[in-house]
Amino acid sequence: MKFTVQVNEGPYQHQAADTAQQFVRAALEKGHEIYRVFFYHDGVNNGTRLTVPPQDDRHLQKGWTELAEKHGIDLVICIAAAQRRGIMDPDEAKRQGLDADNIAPGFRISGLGQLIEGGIQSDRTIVFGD
Amino acid sequence: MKFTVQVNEGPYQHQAADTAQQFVRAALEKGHEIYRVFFYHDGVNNGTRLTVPPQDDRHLQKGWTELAEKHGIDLVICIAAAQRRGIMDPDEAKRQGLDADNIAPGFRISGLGQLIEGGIQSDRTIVFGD
Amino acid sequence: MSTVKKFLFLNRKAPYGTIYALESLEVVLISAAFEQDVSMAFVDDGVYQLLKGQKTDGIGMKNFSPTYSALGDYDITRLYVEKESLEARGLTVDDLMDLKWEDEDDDWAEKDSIIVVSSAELADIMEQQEVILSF
Amino acid sequence: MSTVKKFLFLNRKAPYGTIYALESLEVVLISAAFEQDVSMAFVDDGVYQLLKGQKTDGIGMKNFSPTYSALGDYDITRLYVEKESLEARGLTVDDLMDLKWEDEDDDWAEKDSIIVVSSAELADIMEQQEVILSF
Amino acid sequence: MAILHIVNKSPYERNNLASCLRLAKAGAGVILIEDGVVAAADGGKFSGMIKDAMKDLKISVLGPDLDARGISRDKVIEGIDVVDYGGFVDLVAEYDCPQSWL
Amino acid sequence: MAILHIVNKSPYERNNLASCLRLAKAGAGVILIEDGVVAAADGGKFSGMIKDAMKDLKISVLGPDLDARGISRDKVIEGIDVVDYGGFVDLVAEYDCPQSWL
Repeated sequence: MKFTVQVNEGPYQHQAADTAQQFVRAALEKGHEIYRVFFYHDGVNNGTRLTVPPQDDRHLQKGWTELAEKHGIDLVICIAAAQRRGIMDPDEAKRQGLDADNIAPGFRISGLGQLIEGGIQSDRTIVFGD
Repeated sequence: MKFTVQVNEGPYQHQAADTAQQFVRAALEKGHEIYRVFFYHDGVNNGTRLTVPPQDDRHLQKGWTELAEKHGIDLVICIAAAQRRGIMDPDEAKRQGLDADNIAPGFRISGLGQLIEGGIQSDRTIVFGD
Repeated sequence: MSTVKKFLFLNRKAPYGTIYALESLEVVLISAAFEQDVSMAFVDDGVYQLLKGQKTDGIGMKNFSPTYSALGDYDITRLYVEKESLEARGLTVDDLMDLKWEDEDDDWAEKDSIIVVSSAELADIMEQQEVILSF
Repeated sequence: MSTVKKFLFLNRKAPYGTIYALESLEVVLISAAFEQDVSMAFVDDGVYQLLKGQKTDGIGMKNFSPTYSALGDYDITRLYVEKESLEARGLTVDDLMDLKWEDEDDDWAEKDSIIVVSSAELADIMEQQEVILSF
Repeated sequence: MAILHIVNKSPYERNNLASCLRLAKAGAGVILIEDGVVAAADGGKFSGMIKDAMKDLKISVLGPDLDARGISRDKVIEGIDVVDYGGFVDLVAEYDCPQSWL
Repeated sequence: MAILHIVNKSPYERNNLASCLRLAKAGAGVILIEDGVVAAADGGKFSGMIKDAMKDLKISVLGPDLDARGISRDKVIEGIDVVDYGGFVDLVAEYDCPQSWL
């Protein structure tokens, strides 16, 4: 089956990002396809490469990046939510006149249409949040 | 009176950062002193300079920075919470081997001791969060 | 992309305390561009999103409640409001905004967008959906 | 910095679903370094933080529950647990970790850190505080 | 020492207000802010709980948050004090210790 | 079309589970995850509500979340199915549409 997964919360404050990542891994193990992971609301904060959790803690951003690299999963960050929260790729940072970007490898920034399109193309759309 | 204000949530997702900022402005208008604003948990996300909210929306980070500039308010970001969430000043980014930082003007990164010290030095400590 | 799916946007939070009500409107408007079968439900504190007379100057946020009136123009014409949620809060449909849409198949007759339904009716509606996004 | 204030850390959330329980422990340990009069309260779902037998391998998070046992070494010796919250959840003090501290003023006698109190008693304790931080 | 209890969540959604009222002592203050203001509207399921609590507690509500949510002043339970942000600051100063029910 | 209802909050803290059960139809599934797993423990104030619901609904609970919170399997209400993340995926696939009560 094809799944689209929506993530509403950033890493560490709520368990939502953890559960979403565990769900994605388990779905892949079961032979399902992850059509897209869409990061919405505070979920966009999963996609900054500047997080440095304690060494004995899990590294959620790296977990996502690894999933993108190993399984080609499409990690999409909602552009409007990203702008409100300061998640920027190089192009967007330039366009906004900002002097830095922080997007992590494997993530891309796009519009809410990607969520709806994911819902249309996937057999199941599942939301993780607070 | 002296107040220390703790902010637990980032901008836009919850009203907490808005209410905290309104409270700080009202306290200053009433002649009180804001000893410190301590950004804890997701509250550290108030301190990134990369946010670009819609033009017809309030700009919470700029609101904080302005309060720091006009009233000398001490804006402290919890270091452990900041590391987990990717809020970095130039020194910390360097130490962590990161290629970018994102801290906004007027904010500084420090330890949880600053919250306790704020509680000791202030007449009232008030928490805004989810 | 010719697939038409049934999308339900389920709203359960009061407006302004969190961003969900605003984001729900954003995504509903986007979904209209994909020509899907879209409806919205307002349950629990979500019913407060539709209250008349929202004035946000004092909290410094944008008042997005006028957007609900524009939904009809995007063919979002079914806003289900759970009766039990209204009643628990001491509200009636008269406390809600008067939202209309024009039915082009019925000589552009003005019709109510807000449809008050019981829990049981809403449960039936939910069961017919293919994608439910909660806000 | 010779002021000693009464700090209460109030915990109302289950562990792991949110970061609050972990952060509460972090800040309580820091507060000990400031030699303040520190106590903790566990109310509502906060009582789950103290349950025995937490095993976090399956969710991939660090199990921080052993830290509660170390609190006594930092002179954090009063962990108030609301009786009504335990009862509502079908729990008793036997379901909680056995937390002890050594009283140096009483020939290092081992004493219980967990103190089960009624809502009324906890209300009295809260009223004596100068700083209450909620998690 | 009297506490100012701060409640920012709807009693229809969460247990914050119920826990606050269980642990508030006579003479304490309660201020409803953010989504918590919906508890100040009369005629709802929790109005009785609020009215009972008002026998022992002084209850205030943040006006700007009421306005945003379209709850008009004449819907507010009689005896609840509507304050602005300045009035909120005054309450925090007036009571000995603020406690946020998050 | 049968829904899989996903509840990630404690019924002691929020109204999510109550709303879910009010709007779930016979034949639907419910899975308790994250802090929602505390509802699966027997002997609490909401155990009766869960047991009633089990007449019409199939209720599952995510085992890793139970373990993290120290709720041992023998405390789980009889008849609730304990699943791992793989079992959670199977449930999402088995029912027609997932609905998260956030």
